[in-house]
Amino acid sequence: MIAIQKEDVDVGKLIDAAKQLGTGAFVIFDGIVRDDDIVEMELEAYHDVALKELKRIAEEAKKIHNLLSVDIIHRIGRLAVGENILIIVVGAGHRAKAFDGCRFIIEAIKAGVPIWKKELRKNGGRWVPGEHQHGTGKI
Amino acid sequence: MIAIQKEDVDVGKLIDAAKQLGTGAFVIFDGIVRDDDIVEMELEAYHDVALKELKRIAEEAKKIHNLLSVDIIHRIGRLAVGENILIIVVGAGHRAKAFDGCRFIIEAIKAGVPIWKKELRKNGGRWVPGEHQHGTGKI
Amino acid sequence: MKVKVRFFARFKELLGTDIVVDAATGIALNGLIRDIAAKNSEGYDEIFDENGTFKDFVILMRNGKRIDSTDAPQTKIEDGDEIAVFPPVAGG
Amino acid sequence: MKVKVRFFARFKELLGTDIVVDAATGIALNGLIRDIAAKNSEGYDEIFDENGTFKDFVILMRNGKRIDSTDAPQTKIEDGDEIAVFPPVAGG
Repeated sequence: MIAIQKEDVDVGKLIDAAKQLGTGAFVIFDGIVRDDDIVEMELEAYHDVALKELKRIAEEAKKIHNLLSVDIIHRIGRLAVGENILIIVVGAGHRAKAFDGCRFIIEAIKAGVPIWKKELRKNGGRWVPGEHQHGTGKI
Repeated sequence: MIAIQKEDVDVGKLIDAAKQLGTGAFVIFDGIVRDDDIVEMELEAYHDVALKELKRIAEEAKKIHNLLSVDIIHRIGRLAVGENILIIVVGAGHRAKAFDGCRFIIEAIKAGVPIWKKELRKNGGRWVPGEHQHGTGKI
Repeated sequence: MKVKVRFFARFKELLGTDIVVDAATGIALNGLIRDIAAKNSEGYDEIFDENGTFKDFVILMRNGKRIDSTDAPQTKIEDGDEIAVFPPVAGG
Repeated sequence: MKVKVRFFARFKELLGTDIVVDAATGIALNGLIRDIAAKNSEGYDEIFDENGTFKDFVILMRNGKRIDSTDAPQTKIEDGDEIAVFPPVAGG
Protein backbone atom coordinates (compact mmCIF):
# COMPACT_ATOMS: atom_id res chain seq x y z
CA MET A 1 0.00 0.00 0.00
CA ILE A 2 1.42 3.34 -1.08
CA ALA A 3 -0.81 6.26 -0.12
CA ILE A 4 -1.00 9.95 0.70
CA GLN A 5 -3.99 10.43 2.95
CA LYS A 6 -5.49 12.26 5.89
CA GLU A 7 -6.41 9.11 7.82
CA ASP A 8 -4.08 7.35 10.24
CA VAL A 9 -3.19 3.67 9.81
CA ASP A 10 -2.86 0.68 12.12
CA VAL A 11 0.84 -0.27 11.99
CA GLY A 12 0.21 -3.79 13.28
CA LYS A 13 -2.32 -4.48 10.53
CA LEU A 14 0.04 -3.10 7.88
CA ILE A 15 2.73 -5.50 9.08
CA ASP A 16 0.38 -8.48 9.14
CA ALA A 17 -0.81 -7.73 5.61
CA ALA A 18 2.78 -7.44 4.35
CA LYS A 19 3.93 -10.84 5.64
CA GLN A 20 4.77 -13.24 2.85
CA LEU A 21 6.82 -16.30 2.01
CA GLY A 22 10.43 -15.59 2.85
CA THR A 23 9.89 -12.60 5.13
CA GLY A 24 12.28 -12.77 8.10
CA ALA A 25 12.45 -9.14 9.17
CA PHE A 26 10.48 -5.93 9.06
CA VAL A 27 11.92 -2.52 9.73
CA ILE A 28 9.35 0.20 10.26
CA PHE A 29 9.89 3.93 10.29
CA ASP A 30 7.25 6.06 11.98
CA GLY A 31 7.69 9.82 11.82
CA ILE A 32 5.86 11.73 14.56
CA VAL A 33 4.79 15.36 14.97
CA ARG A 34 7.37 16.53 17.49
CA ASP A 35 6.49 18.95 20.24
CA ASP A 36 8.74 21.82 19.11
CA ASP A 37 6.51 24.37 20.85
CA ILE A 38 3.93 23.88 18.14
CA VAL A 39 0.18 23.55 18.35
CA GLU A 40 -0.32 21.56 15.17
CA MET A 41 1.42 20.66 11.94
CA GLU A 42 -0.17 21.23 8.55
CA LEU A 43 0.96 19.09 5.64
CA GLU A 44 0.41 19.75 1.99
CA ALA A 45 1.28 17.56 -1.00
CA TYR A 46 1.48 17.90 -4.76
CA HIS A 47 -0.64 14.78 -4.63
CA ASP A 48 -0.31 13.08 -8.02
CA VAL A 49 3.39 13.76 -8.41
CA ALA A 50 4.17 12.87 -4.78
CA LEU A 51 2.28 9.57 -5.06
CA LYS A 52 4.05 8.66 -8.29
CA GLU A 53 7.37 9.53 -6.66
CA LEU A 54 6.62 7.38 -3.58
CA LYS A 55 5.82 4.45 -5.88
CA ARG A 56 9.03 4.99 -7.82
CA ILE A 57 11.08 5.13 -4.60
CA ALA A 58 9.41 1.92 -3.34
CA GLU A 59 10.28 0.09 -6.57
CA GLU A 60 13.84 1.38 -6.57
CA ALA A 61 14.32 0.37 -2.92
CA LYS A 62 12.96 -3.12 -3.68
CA LYS A 63 15.43 -3.60 -6.51
CA ILE A 64 18.49 -2.13 -4.79
CA HIS A 65 17.95 -3.78 -1.40
CA ASN A 66 16.16 -6.93 -2.51
CA LEU A 67 13.06 -6.18 -0.44
CA LEU A 68 9.97 -8.37 -0.34
CA SER A 69 7.48 -5.65 0.53
CA VAL A 70 7.25 -1.89 0.90
CA ASP A 71 4.33 0.10 2.33
CA ILE A 72 4.41 3.86 2.59
CA ILE A 73 1.64 5.97 4.08
CA HIS A 74 2.30 9.71 4.15
CA ARG A 75 -0.34 11.72 5.92
CA ILE A 76 -1.45 15.24 4.99
CA GLY A 77 -3.77 17.82 6.53
CA ARG A 78 -3.67 18.99 10.13
CA LEU A 79 -1.91 16.75 12.62
CA ALA A 80 -1.56 17.23 16.35
CA VAL A 81 1.63 16.72 18.36
CA GLY A 82 2.30 12.99 18.72
CA GLU A 83 0.40 11.95 15.60
CA ASN A 84 1.97 9.76 12.92
CA ILE A 85 3.14 11.70 9.86
CA LEU A 86 4.77 8.98 7.81
CA ILE A 87 4.83 5.23 8.18
CA ILE A 88 7.19 3.05 6.14
CA VAL A 89 6.99 -0.74 6.48
CA VAL A 90 9.79 -2.68 4.81
CA GLY A 91 9.88 -6.48 4.67
CA ALA A 92 12.93 -8.51 3.69
CA GLY A 93 14.47 -11.93 4.15
CA HIS A 94 17.06 -10.62 6.58
CA ARG A 95 17.54 -7.65 8.86
CA ALA A 96 20.40 -5.87 7.06
CA LYS A 97 18.35 -5.44 3.89
CA ALA A 98 15.28 -4.34 5.83
CA PHE A 99 17.27 -1.67 7.70
CA ASP A 100 19.09 -0.43 4.60
CA GLY A 101 15.91 -0.43 2.51
CA CYS A 102 13.90 1.49 5.10
CA ARG A 103 16.65 4.07 5.54
CA PHE A 104 16.98 4.45 1.77
CA ILE A 105 13.25 5.18 1.48
CA ILE A 106 13.04 7.81 4.20
CA GLU A 107 16.11 9.61 2.85
CA ALA A 108 14.68 9.56 -0.69
CA ILE A 109 11.36 10.94 0.57
CA LYS A 110 13.11 13.76 2.44
CA ALA A 111 15.18 14.54 -0.65
CA GLY A 112 12.62 14.70 -3.36
CA VAL A 113 8.91 14.07 -2.73
CA PRO A 114 6.81 17.24 -3.13
CA ILE A 115 5.30 17.46 0.35
CA TRP A 116 5.59 20.42 2.69
CA LYS A 117 5.04 20.99 6.40
CA LYS A 118 3.94 24.08 8.22
CA GLU A 119 4.36 24.34 11.97
CA LEU A 120 1.42 26.13 13.53
CA ARG A 121 2.39 27.99 16.69
CA LYS A 122 0.45 30.20 19.03
CA ASN A 123 2.10 33.22 17.45
CA GLY A 124 1.78 32.16 13.80
CA GLY A 125 3.01 29.61 11.32
CA ARG A 126 6.39 28.64 9.86
CA TRP A 127 7.06 26.49 6.82
CA VAL A 128 9.65 23.86 7.66
CA PRO A 129 12.72 24.38 5.47
CA GLY A 130 13.69 21.40 3.33
CA GLU A 131 16.90 19.48 3.93
CA HIS A 132 17.70 19.17 0.23
CA GLN A 133 17.20 20.21 -3.33
CA HIS A 134 17.58 23.30 -5.41
CA GLY A 135 15.92 24.39 -8.59
CA THR A 136 19.23 24.90 -10.37
CA GLY A 137 22.21 22.66 -10.85
CA LYS A 138 21.87 19.39 -12.70
CA ILE A 139 23.33 17.10 -10.07
CA MET B 1 8.51 -2.55 28.39
CA ILE B 2 11.29 -5.12 28.29
CA ALA B 3 9.99 -8.68 28.33
CA ILE B 4 10.61 -12.28 27.38
CA GLN B 5 7.24 -13.91 26.94
CA LYS B 6 5.14 -16.40 25.00
CA GLU B 7 2.42 -13.90 24.11
CA ASP B 8 2.45 -11.72 21.01
CA VAL B 9 2.18 -7.93 21.28
CA ASP B 10 0.29 -5.22 19.40
CA VAL B 11 2.98 -3.12 17.74
CA GLY B 12 0.68 -0.12 17.28
CA LYS B 13 -0.17 -0.05 20.98
CA LEU B 14 3.51 -0.33 21.92
CA ILE B 15 4.27 2.70 19.73
CA ASP B 16 1.38 4.72 21.17
CA ALA B 17 2.47 3.95 24.71
CA ALA B 18 6.07 4.97 23.94
CA LYS B 19 5.22 8.42 22.55
CA GLN B 20 6.52 11.22 24.74
CA LEU B 21 7.58 14.85 24.70
CA GLY B 22 10.26 15.28 22.07
CA THR B 23 9.66 12.07 20.13
CA GLY B 24 9.98 12.73 16.39
CA ALA B 25 10.76 9.28 15.05
CA PHE B 26 10.30 5.63 15.85
CA VAL B 27 12.23 2.83 14.23
CA ILE B 28 10.80 -0.61 14.84
CA PHE B 29 12.43 -3.95 14.18
CA ASP B 30 10.15 -6.97 13.89
CA GLY B 31 11.82 -10.36 13.46
CA ILE B 32 9.61 -12.98 11.86
CA VAL B 33 9.71 -16.80 11.71
CA ARG B 34 10.87 -17.28 8.11
CA ASP B 35 9.57 -20.10 5.99
CA ASP B 36 12.88 -21.95 5.53
CA ASP B 37 11.04 -25.22 4.95
CA ILE B 38 10.20 -25.35 8.60
CA VAL B 39 7.00 -26.27 10.37
CA GLU B 40 7.58 -24.28 13.54
CA MET B 41 10.31 -22.58 15.51
CA GLU B 42 10.95 -23.34 19.16
CA LEU B 43 12.63 -20.69 21.27
CA GLU B 44 14.29 -21.17 24.62
CA ALA B 45 15.79 -18.55 26.94
CA TYR B 46 17.96 -18.47 30.03
CA HIS B 47 15.21 -16.24 31.29
CA ASP B 48 16.64 -14.21 34.18
CA VAL B 49 20.01 -13.63 32.56
CA ALA B 50 18.49 -12.86 29.15
CA LEU B 51 16.05 -10.35 30.65
CA LYS B 52 18.81 -8.62 32.61
CA GLU B 53 20.89 -8.49 29.44
CA LEU B 54 18.03 -7.00 27.39
CA LYS B 55 17.61 -4.30 30.04
CA ARG B 56 21.34 -3.57 30.01
CA ILE B 57 21.36 -3.32 26.20
CA ALA B 58 18.35 -0.97 26.27
CA GLU B 59 20.09 1.33 28.77
CA GLU B 60 23.34 1.28 26.82
CA ALA B 61 21.52 2.08 23.56
CA LYS B 62 19.69 4.97 25.22
CA LYS B 63 22.93 6.48 26.43
CA ILE B 64 24.98 5.95 23.26
CA HIS B 65 22.28 7.01 20.80
CA ASN B 66 20.39 9.50 22.96
CA LEU B 67 17.12 7.59 22.68
CA LEU B 68 13.88 8.64 24.37
CA SER B 69 12.35 5.18 24.66
CA VAL B 70 13.20 1.53 24.11
CA ASP B 71 10.81 -1.42 24.18
CA ILE B 72 11.97 -4.96 23.57
CA ILE B 73 9.70 -7.99 23.52
CA HIS B 74 11.40 -11.30 22.76
CA ARG B 75 9.06 -14.22 22.41
CA ILE B 76 9.79 -17.80 23.44
CA GLY B 77 8.01 -21.12 23.05
CA ARG B 78 6.63 -22.55 19.80
CA LEU B 79 6.04 -20.06 17.00
CA ALA B 80 4.56 -20.75 13.58
CA VAL B 81 5.91 -19.41 10.29
CA GLY B 82 5.05 -15.72 9.99
CA GLU B 83 4.79 -15.08 13.72
CA ASN B 84 6.69 -12.26 15.42
CA ILE B 85 9.81 -13.42 17.27
CA LEU B 86 11.27 -10.14 18.45
CA ILE B 87 9.91 -6.62 18.46
CA ILE B 88 12.12 -3.62 19.21
CA VAL B 89 10.53 -0.16 19.36
CA VAL B 90 12.98 2.73 19.54
CA GLY B 91 11.88 6.35 19.96
CA ALA B 92 14.15 9.35 19.44
CA GLY B 93 14.02 13.02 18.57
CA HIS B 94 15.25 12.41 15.04
CA ARG B 95 15.47 9.57 12.57
CA ALA B 96 19.23 9.00 12.50
CA LYS B 97 19.37 8.24 16.21
CA ALA B 98 16.30 6.00 16.02
CA PHE B 99 17.80 3.96 13.17
CA ASP B 100 21.23 3.68 14.78
CA GLY B 101 19.76 2.84 18.17
CA CYS B 102 17.47 0.12 16.80
CA ARG B 103 20.29 -1.45 14.80
CA PHE B 104 22.59 -1.34 17.82
CA ILE B 105 20.01 -3.21 19.90
CA ILE B 106 19.32 -6.02 17.43
CA GLU B 107 23.04 -6.59 16.84
CA ALA B 108 23.68 -6.67 20.60
CA ILE B 109 20.85 -9.17 21.09
CA LYS B 110 22.22 -11.43 18.34
CA ALA B 111 25.69 -11.20 19.84
CA GLY B 112 25.08 -11.95 23.45
CA VAL B 113 21.62 -12.61 24.87
CA PRO B 114 21.17 -16.25 25.97
CA ILE B 115 18.26 -17.27 23.76
CA TRP B 116 18.25 -20.17 21.31
CA LYS B 117 16.11 -21.21 18.38
CA LYS B 118 15.31 -24.65 17.09
CA GLU B 119 13.83 -25.08 13.63
CA LEU B 120 11.28 -27.86 13.61
CA ARG B 121 11.07 -29.57 10.21
CA LYS B 122 9.08 -32.51 8.99
CA ASN B 123 12.21 -34.65 9.21
CA GLY B 124 13.40 -33.43 12.61
CA GLY B 125 14.82 -30.42 14.34
CA ARG B 126 17.91 -28.27 13.99
CA TRP B 127 19.32 -25.76 16.46
CA VAL B 128 20.09 -22.51 14.67
CA PRO B 129 23.82 -21.80 14.92
CA GLY B 130 24.73 -18.50 16.57
CA GLU B 131 26.36 -15.70 14.59
CA HIS B 132 28.77 -14.79 17.36
CA GLN B 133 30.53 -15.62 20.57
CA HIS B 134 32.87 -18.23 21.85
CA GLY B 135 33.53 -19.51 25.32
CA THR B 136 37.24 -18.77 25.09
CA GLY B 137 39.11 -15.63 24.18
CA LYS B 138 38.63 -12.49 26.22
CA ILE B 139 37.70 -10.21 23.38
CA MET C 1 -3.82 28.28 -25.11
CA LYS C 2 -4.86 27.00 -21.67
CA VAL C 3 -2.21 26.33 -19.03
CA LYS C 4 -2.61 25.43 -15.35
CA VAL C 5 -0.15 26.82 -12.80
CA ARG C 6 0.12 25.30 -9.34
CA PHE C 7 2.00 26.93 -6.49
CA PHE C 8 2.69 25.10 -3.25
CA ALA C 9 3.50 25.85 0.40
CA ARG C 10 4.37 29.52 1.03
CA PHE C 11 4.17 30.33 -2.69
CA LYS C 12 0.57 29.12 -2.62
CA GLU C 13 -0.25 31.26 0.41
CA LEU C 14 0.96 34.35 -1.45
CA LEU C 15 -0.12 33.61 -5.01
CA GLY C 16 -2.93 31.08 -4.85
CA THR C 17 -2.91 27.81 -6.79
CA ASP C 18 -4.61 25.92 -9.62
CA ILE C 19 -4.48 29.11 -11.66
CA VAL C 20 -5.76 28.52 -15.18
CA VAL C 21 -4.36 31.08 -17.61
CA ASP C 22 -4.83 31.79 -21.27
CA ALA C 23 -1.16 31.97 -22.23
CA ALA C 24 0.30 33.55 -25.36
CA THR C 25 1.62 31.09 -27.93
CA GLY C 26 5.41 30.78 -27.69
CA ILE C 27 5.69 32.05 -24.13
CA ALA C 28 8.56 30.58 -22.09
CA LEU C 29 8.28 29.13 -18.59
CA ASN C 30 9.99 32.04 -16.85
CA GLY C 31 7.81 34.64 -18.59
CA LEU C 32 4.62 32.76 -17.74
CA ILE C 33 5.43 32.57 -14.02
CA ARG C 34 6.70 36.18 -13.92
CA ASP C 35 3.40 37.42 -15.33
CA ILE C 36 1.35 35.50 -12.79
CA ALA C 37 3.60 36.33 -9.82
CA ALA C 38 3.55 40.04 -10.69
CA LYS C 39 0.10 40.34 -9.11
CA ASN C 40 1.60 40.07 -5.63
CA SER C 41 4.96 41.69 -5.02
CA GLU C 42 5.68 39.66 -1.90
CA GLY C 43 5.00 36.47 -3.82
CA TYR C 44 7.10 37.69 -6.75
CA ASP C 45 10.04 38.47 -4.46
CA GLU C 46 9.88 34.98 -2.94
CA ILE C 47 10.40 33.43 -6.36
CA PHE C 48 12.48 35.88 -8.41
CA ASP C 49 15.64 37.84 -7.71
CA GLU C 50 16.12 41.51 -8.69
CA ASN C 51 17.02 40.46 -12.28
CA GLY C 52 13.79 38.53 -12.72
CA THR C 53 15.64 35.21 -12.57
CA PHE C 54 14.31 32.29 -10.52
CA LYS C 55 15.92 32.18 -7.11
CA ASP C 56 18.24 29.20 -6.65
CA PHE C 57 15.98 27.19 -4.40
CA VAL C 58 12.82 27.48 -6.52
CA ILE C 59 11.78 24.17 -8.05
CA LEU C 60 9.85 23.90 -11.33
CA MET C 61 7.92 21.05 -12.87
CA ARG C 62 6.16 20.71 -16.17
CA ASN C 63 3.61 17.90 -16.27
CA GLY C 64 5.20 16.29 -13.24
CA LYS C 65 8.78 16.39 -14.59
CA ARG C 66 11.54 18.56 -13.13
CA ILE C 67 12.74 21.48 -15.25
CA ASP C 68 16.07 22.97 -14.19
CA SER C 69 15.26 26.62 -13.51
CA THR C 70 18.21 27.76 -15.62
CA ASP C 71 16.45 26.08 -18.58
CA ALA C 72 13.22 28.01 -17.99
CA PRO C 73 13.88 30.72 -20.63
CA GLN C 74 14.29 27.98 -23.28
CA THR C 75 11.25 26.02 -22.11
CA LYS C 76 8.30 26.88 -24.35
CA ILE C 77 4.89 26.36 -22.80
CA GLU C 78 2.43 24.16 -24.70
CA ASP C 79 -1.33 23.97 -24.61
CA GLY C 80 -2.61 21.91 -21.69
CA ASP C 81 0.64 22.05 -19.71
CA GLU C 82 0.51 21.82 -15.94
CA ILE C 83 3.27 23.91 -14.39
CA ALA C 84 4.22 23.58 -10.71
CA VAL C 85 6.37 26.05 -8.76
CA PHE C 86 7.47 25.29 -5.24
CA PRO C 87 10.10 25.75 -2.52
CA PRO C 88 12.34 22.86 -1.35
CA VAL C 89 10.30 19.90 -0.17
CA ALA C 90 10.07 19.00 3.51
CA GLY C 91 8.00 15.84 3.78
CA GLY C 92 8.80 12.73 5.76
CA MET D 1 27.49 -28.10 49.09
CA LYS D 2 24.50 -27.57 46.85
CA VAL D 3 25.06 -26.30 43.29
CA LYS D 4 22.57 -25.92 40.44
CA VAL D 5 23.68 -26.66 36.88
CA ARG D 6 21.62 -25.45 33.93
CA PHE D 7 22.19 -26.65 30.38
CA PHE D 8 20.49 -24.97 27.41
CA ALA D 9 19.53 -25.77 23.82
CA ARG D 10 21.09 -28.97 22.47
CA PHE D 11 23.09 -29.47 25.68
CA LYS D 12 19.81 -29.50 27.57
CA GLU D 13 18.30 -32.08 25.21
CA LEU D 14 21.22 -34.42 25.89
CA LEU D 15 21.93 -33.75 29.55
CA GLY D 16 18.78 -32.29 31.11
CA THR D 17 18.72 -29.04 33.04
CA ASP D 18 18.23 -27.55 36.51
CA ILE D 19 20.38 -30.31 37.89
CA VAL D 20 20.98 -29.87 41.60
CA VAL D 21 24.15 -31.61 42.72
CA ASP D 22 25.88 -32.10 46.03
CA ALA D 23 29.36 -30.99 44.95
CA ALA D 24 32.62 -31.74 46.73
CA THR D 25 34.19 -28.74 48.48
CA GLY D 26 36.98 -27.24 46.39
CA ILE D 27 35.79 -28.67 43.08
CA ALA D 28 36.57 -26.53 40.01
CA LEU D 29 34.09 -25.57 37.29
CA ASN D 30 35.51 -27.93 34.66
CA GLY D 31 35.50 -30.90 37.00
CA LEU D 32 31.93 -30.25 38.08
CA ILE D 33 30.62 -30.15 34.51
CA ARG D 34 32.73 -33.14 33.42
CA ASP D 35 31.25 -35.27 36.22
CA ILE D 36 27.69 -34.34 35.26
CA ALA D 37 28.22 -34.66 31.50
CA ALA D 38 29.83 -38.08 31.91
CA LYS D 39 26.38 -39.66 32.31
CA ASN D 40 25.71 -39.21 28.57
CA SER D 41 28.61 -39.70 26.17
CA GLU D 42 26.93 -37.82 23.35
CA GLY D 43 26.34 -34.86 25.64
CA TYR D 44 29.88 -35.07 26.95
CA ASP D 45 31.31 -35.06 23.43
CA GLU D 46 29.28 -31.97 22.54
CA ILE D 47 30.93 -30.03 25.34
CA PHE D 48 34.40 -31.46 25.80
CA ASP D 49 37.22 -32.33 23.39
CA GLU D 50 39.28 -35.53 23.63
CA ASN D 51 41.50 -33.94 26.33
CA GLY D 52 38.52 -33.15 28.55
CA THR D 53 38.85 -29.43 27.80
CA PHE D 54 35.81 -27.29 27.02
CA LYS D 55 35.30 -26.95 23.28
CA ASP D 56 35.95 -23.43 21.99
CA PHE D 57 32.34 -22.48 21.42
CA VAL D 58 31.00 -23.61 24.82
CA ILE D 59 29.88 -20.70 26.98
CA LEU D 60 29.94 -20.79 30.76
CA MET D 61 28.27 -18.60 33.36
CA ARG D 62 28.45 -18.54 37.11
CA ASN D 63 25.55 -16.72 38.78
CA GLY D 64 24.75 -14.95 35.51
CA LYS D 65 28.33 -13.77 34.85
CA ARG D 66 30.46 -15.06 31.99
CA ILE D 67 33.46 -17.22 32.89
CA ASP D 68 36.05 -17.64 30.16
CA SER D 69 36.25 -21.39 29.63
CA THR D 70 40.05 -21.30 29.84
CA ASP D 71 39.61 -20.04 33.41
CA ALA D 72 37.35 -22.96 34.37
CA PRO D 73 40.09 -25.06 36.03
CA GLN D 74 40.90 -22.12 38.34
CA THR D 75 37.27 -21.36 39.09
CA LYS D 76 36.31 -22.91 42.41
CA ILE D 77 32.65 -23.68 42.88
CA GLU D 78 30.94 -22.24 45.95
CA ASP D 79 27.84 -23.28 47.84
CA GLY D 80 24.65 -22.03 46.16
CA ASP D 81 26.29 -21.28 42.82
CA GLU D 82 24.18 -21.45 39.68
CA ILE D 83 26.26 -22.65 36.76
CA ALA D 84 25.04 -22.38 33.17
CA VAL D 85 26.55 -24.17 30.16
CA PHE D 86 25.38 -23.41 26.64
CA PRO D 87 26.24 -23.24 22.95
CA PRO D 88 26.49 -19.89 21.09
CA VAL D 89 23.31 -17.87 21.41
CA ALA D 90 20.94 -17.42 18.47
CA GLY D 91 18.13 -15.14 19.60
CA GLY D 92 16.74 -12.16 17.78
